[in-house]
Amino acid sequence: MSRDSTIHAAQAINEALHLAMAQDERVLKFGLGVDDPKAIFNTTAGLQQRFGPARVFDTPTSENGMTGIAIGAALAGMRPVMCHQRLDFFLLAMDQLVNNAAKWHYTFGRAVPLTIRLIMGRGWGQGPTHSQNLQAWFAHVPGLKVVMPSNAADAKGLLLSSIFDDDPVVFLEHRWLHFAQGEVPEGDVRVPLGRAAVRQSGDAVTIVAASYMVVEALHACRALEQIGIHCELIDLRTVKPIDWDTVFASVRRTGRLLALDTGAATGSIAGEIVARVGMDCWGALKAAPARLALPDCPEPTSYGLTRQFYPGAEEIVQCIGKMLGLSRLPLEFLPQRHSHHDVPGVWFSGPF
Amino acid sequence: MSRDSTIHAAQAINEALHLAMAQDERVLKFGLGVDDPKAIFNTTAGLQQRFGPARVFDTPTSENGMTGIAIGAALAGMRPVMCHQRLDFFLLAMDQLVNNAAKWHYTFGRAVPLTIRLIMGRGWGQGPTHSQNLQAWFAHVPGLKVVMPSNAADAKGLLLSSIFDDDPVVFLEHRWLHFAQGEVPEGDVRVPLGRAAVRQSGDAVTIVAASYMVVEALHACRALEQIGIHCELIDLRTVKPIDWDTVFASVRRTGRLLALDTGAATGSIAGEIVARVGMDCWGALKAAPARLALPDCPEPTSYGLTRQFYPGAEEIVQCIGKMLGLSRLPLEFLPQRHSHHDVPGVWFSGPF
Amino acid sequence: MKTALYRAMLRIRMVEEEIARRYPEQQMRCPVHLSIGQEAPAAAFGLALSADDRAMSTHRSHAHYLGKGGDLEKMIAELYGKSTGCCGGRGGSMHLSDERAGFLASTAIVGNSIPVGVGVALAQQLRGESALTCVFLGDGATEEGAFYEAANFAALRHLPVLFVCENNLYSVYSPLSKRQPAERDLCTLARALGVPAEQVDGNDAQAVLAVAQRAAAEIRAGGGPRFIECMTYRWREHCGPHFDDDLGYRPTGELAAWQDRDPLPRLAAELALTDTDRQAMIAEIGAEIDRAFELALAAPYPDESTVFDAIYRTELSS
Amino acid sequence: MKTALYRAMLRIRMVEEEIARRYPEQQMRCPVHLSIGQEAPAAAFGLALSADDRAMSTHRSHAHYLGKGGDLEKMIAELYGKSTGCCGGRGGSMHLSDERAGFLASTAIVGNSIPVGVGVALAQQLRGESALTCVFLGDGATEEGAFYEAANFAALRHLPVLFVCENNLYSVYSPLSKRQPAERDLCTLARALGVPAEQVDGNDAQAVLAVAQRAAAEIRAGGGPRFIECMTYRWREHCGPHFDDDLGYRPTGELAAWQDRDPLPRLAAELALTDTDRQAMIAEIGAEIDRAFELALAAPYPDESTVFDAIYRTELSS
Ligand SMILES: Cc1ncc(C[n+]2csc(CCOP(=O)(O)OP(=O)(O)O)c2C)c(N)n1
Ligand SMILES: Cc1ncc(C[n+]2csc(CCOP(=O)(O)OP(=O)(O)O)c2C)c(N)n1
Ligand SMILES: [Mg+2]
Ligand SMILES: [Mg+2]
Repeated sequence: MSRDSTIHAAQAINEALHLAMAQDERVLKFGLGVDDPKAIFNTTAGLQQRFGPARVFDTPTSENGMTGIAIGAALAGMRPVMCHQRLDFFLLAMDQLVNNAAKWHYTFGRAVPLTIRLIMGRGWGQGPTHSQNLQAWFAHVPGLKVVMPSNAADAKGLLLSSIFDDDPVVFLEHRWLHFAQGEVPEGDVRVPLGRAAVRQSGDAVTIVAASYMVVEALHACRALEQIGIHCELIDLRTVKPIDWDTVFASVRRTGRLLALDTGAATGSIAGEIVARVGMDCWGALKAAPARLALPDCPEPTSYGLTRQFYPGAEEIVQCIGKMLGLSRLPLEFLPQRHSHHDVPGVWFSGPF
Repeated sequence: MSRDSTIHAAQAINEALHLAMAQDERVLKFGLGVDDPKAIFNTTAGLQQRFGPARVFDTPTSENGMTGIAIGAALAGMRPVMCHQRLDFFLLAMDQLVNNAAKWHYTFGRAVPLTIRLIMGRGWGQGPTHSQNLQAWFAHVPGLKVVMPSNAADAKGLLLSSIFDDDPVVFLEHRWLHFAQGEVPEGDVRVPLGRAAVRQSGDAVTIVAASYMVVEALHACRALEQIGIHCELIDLRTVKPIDWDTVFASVRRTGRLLALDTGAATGSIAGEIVARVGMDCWGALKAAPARLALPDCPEPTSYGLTRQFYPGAEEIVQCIGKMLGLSRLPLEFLPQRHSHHDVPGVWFSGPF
Repeated sequence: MKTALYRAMLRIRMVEEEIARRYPEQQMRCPVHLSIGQEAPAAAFGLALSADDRAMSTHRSHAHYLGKGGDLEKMIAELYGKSTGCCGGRGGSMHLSDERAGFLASTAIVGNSIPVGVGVALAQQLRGESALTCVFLGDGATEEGAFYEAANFAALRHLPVLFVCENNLYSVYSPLSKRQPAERDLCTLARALGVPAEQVDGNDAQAVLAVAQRAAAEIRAGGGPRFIECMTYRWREHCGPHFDDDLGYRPTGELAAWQDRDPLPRLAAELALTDTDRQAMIAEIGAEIDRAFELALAAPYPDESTVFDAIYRTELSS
Repeated sequence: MKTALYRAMLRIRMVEEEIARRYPEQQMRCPVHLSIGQEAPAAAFGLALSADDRAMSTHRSHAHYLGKGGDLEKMIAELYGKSTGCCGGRGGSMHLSDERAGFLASTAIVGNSIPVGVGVALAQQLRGESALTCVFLGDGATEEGAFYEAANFAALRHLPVLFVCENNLYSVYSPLSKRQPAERDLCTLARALGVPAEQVDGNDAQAVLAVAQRAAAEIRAGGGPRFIECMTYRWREHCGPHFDDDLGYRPTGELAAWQDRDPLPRLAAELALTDTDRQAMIAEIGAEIDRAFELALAAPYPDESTVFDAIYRTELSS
């Protein structure tokens, strides 16, 4: 059963789940709606039909309890893959995640091979409690691994690695990336956890990003190339633990840093990148490091209030222009937006 | 009813609660054990006797539900002051704190005058789930105010300000600071939120700290003074929002920064300080900024494993020595420890 | 009162139908959860409550907001994200509020407005008010620990809380059978928690009103909390304007059977409302709705320069 | 079996008494929660469970660990924070584990081991094992939403879980009356959740054993979860080695009344154990305990250089 070499990230995730479940019968998949007609934005399609309701099942609306149950199943030898349609719902389960999952191996010496997929909403009026990007929280907790794919191939390859990793992994899926198309290898092709990818090589500035900000950064990099500015773009992929070697090596060459984040600026992972680079690459820095992240503000629902809420390619170009003292910014080379600011594409018509 | 001018922070907190409740009948005090014989390490002593069981009461072991109830009471015009004997227990209530309390005013335009006192454990085998210092989490959330007193007078003055502030305040009490003695003014003397205090003036290095790290930093500063090194010590007091003016002004004079934290290093508030200083005071920095925080590791219980777990005055002196290239460190001027490393003083004999 | 009951239901229905009709125009750019088919509880409890009483609700709250007397124009404007919305556009459909009407708020996290409502009731009790707080919730929300913890505290303190559970048999696409054991009876559960409970046909508006009035009176008389389970059914998709029975998550015929039990014609018949009466109401309400949409469409978005305002009530100078 | 029951209780009592005696030496530097007075459930359920069964417990878990067959020497060493402890000193008294004995873990956050135990039972069911998971909890833990959510899921999926609630009437210093409504009956609540439930005199070891055996058999026969409430009483302070009745949080005479209902002499009488039998047991157990303390005291602390090891099972090269 072969398919196009280019697929959506949602389909890539689905493929990873099928592969993992076929390969290892200890893999379980549960969460609200995994077996419903919408199949978690199509990422869980066909799983229950193929692997049966014992291994693939819907759950009560009990985020905290179900997380504890997943931990118990993991301790007893299963490899549960939970999911939540919005990260925000998972705030109910912080006790289980932090007090149990994250600390279990350190305390008891027993593995918790658990993967928790969290979808982070954006746009179409997701508003204050359906759009939070709290990766900084998870990255602050010793004992967790935190993964943030930026494209279809990584979505698949990193999810496979997460599922077969023996530690609790928080796997963060940016909703807009579900629609990202890309070449995705067939079969069990894994992308290792803990290793960043250099998406663009360059010598002008090191841009460190993860998840959806990689897409915006790529646009910015391409526009800057048109005027001869070559940035190095590092896609962290795993934000806990961070691949410092790759980050530091790049900054030591470029001498400049711009860190990007989809979360609120204060206390963000981008801030941690700036801090570590400031401390560990001090001698190499030629200019003040910079950060672009979300405002320290709850996300409003209104279309009219969100137009400038998210920094994107344009702001990246501006920031780098400032850092390099560019007299003119290649904004005209940025891709034209054909859709409203609050949707990933013209074809998106809500409501979720 | 006069008392000694010098009292413990626990007593200062108690005094603040008495004053607030006497002054404003909308102030409520509830939480597990507020009316029990131990009175939350004596901080709630006498409140129920004086203000009655309607306003001062014990609760079921239902952290999430009771936080929502506190929010509702606050919305309906009360000023609830909740408390939890360990911050770790409050992980159960992140949905209420983050999805409701923090966002309510922004979304609905209605005030949530709620104070949540969280006690952070340390020592005597508190172990992985009774010792977490998660201030970085709270500081990352738009809409919250986060306060961390470092001494008895501030414990009182900041708590009064928190209670009478109209926003949700997370008030973090380091367990060891309950025993800190200091001059505390009588009466309703408030310390404003959002303003840092300069504890020591100096020109060599700016040390930024909060809560218990201020105590360790003071020891370090005094030892360094013995060899003519004068550090500027900034006690943040409020870690969300941060008083950047004070921090930046100091770094612009000293050109050097050491940020301290009682939480895990990665993603810490100390990291945010380093990042912001790196970005905003770039031109003023004469040396790589530095950070001292806890290891990115769950806290083990064993006495034998915790001896080196916490950085303190000695590590601060070492770090500053390195930053300044000192040939000799004034370690002999640090106060001698007369008690075990896991207790705040010789008189402490467990078990909680 | 009974005509008012009918009128309230009709108004909710007509508002929701108009939202559904206009939603595909893509001007209401936020998730919407409609209550078409389950209007009776909102209308009946809205009537049974007095102006002083408070209410809290969920993601599916248009009906509760309107039933409690929330301002229609402000609600529609909120759905359009306009500055004239009840939350100035910041909340959208899942965050409604009309203080004046006593409709405190709806929130978008399942179960998390329940303890908040109980906290409001605590304040009411402490102040010695005779008012109560009505907490609307779905069957799915009863699976959240937040419900359990809040109900326990309400029972412990005999708080003036009226829990109104609209059991529409589904949480998104998930039937009760996937979420709760077969023998589960929510009223028995509430009673075991210490909250006297009663089940009522949620599509029988008069029955709901009677239960609502009795429960409210008992609570006002100091009887402590009550739990009312209203059996009802959502006609359209969980989120969005369309019918979605083609998806096959509900048994064939189930929707039709419930549509036969439409609360509106039933009450109209019981009240022997004439067609003329009904047409007059429809015309009147229709005009009100048209005007609300016109105003909403014409209103400006909030000024973008205000987006970071009011994160706090009291800014800290820094 | 019945002598074994007595012996198990006696052993728990003697271990706890020895911990209490030695605690003031300040060598066990972690919070300890003793089960003196409430040994019967731990001993009886420990005996009723088979080696394959799993158990999870709480902050107050010494008794459960021992009852399930956990290694005494490793437990004492753990309390002393030594490298030979069951968690290598990392966990302390509130985090015990002996995999070999099927005692999976105890945790220090009230209620949070309950869903974990239910998850273990889910794995057992999925693998078609006949084993069950026993989840010990306190009366306070029933106030946590985690209990409710876990019990709902256990009932929904008919999981092989045995919930054992030791109702000792207090959570720290708080009596039930401050936490749960007066009419609360935990068994009724469990049943309303879909979990068949039974209350038993938790100081009548034989009665507890009978209930435990029956419940375990029913679960193994595919009967789904069971909830057993054991009424019992903690003699000493909530946390620490001392008596604390002087604090006045419990009515005068309550402790004495429960001490009169000491499960040990009661069972000794029922079994007509002779003094010689008892003295022999005491001598034997005493020697075992002495040795466990000696070994623990003599053992080294864990090597400080290992403190950052094993945060992950699989380190990521970076
Ligand atoms: C904590 C949480 N989990 C999941 C969701 C997603 N969600 C939104 S509405 C809903 C259905 C809830 O069902 P019910 O309470 O019966 O209300 P109904 O939609 O039927 O009115 C769910 C699961 C959410 N908003 N919050
Ligand atoms: C979530 C949480 N809240 C509070 C505490 C503090 N605490 C430790 S033990 C305990 C008592 C729990 O009572 P119960 O479940 O009846 O157990 P018992 O101590 O009576 O055996 C409490 C409140 C905690 N550890 N975790
Ligand atoms: Mg429903
Ligand atoms: Mg108890």
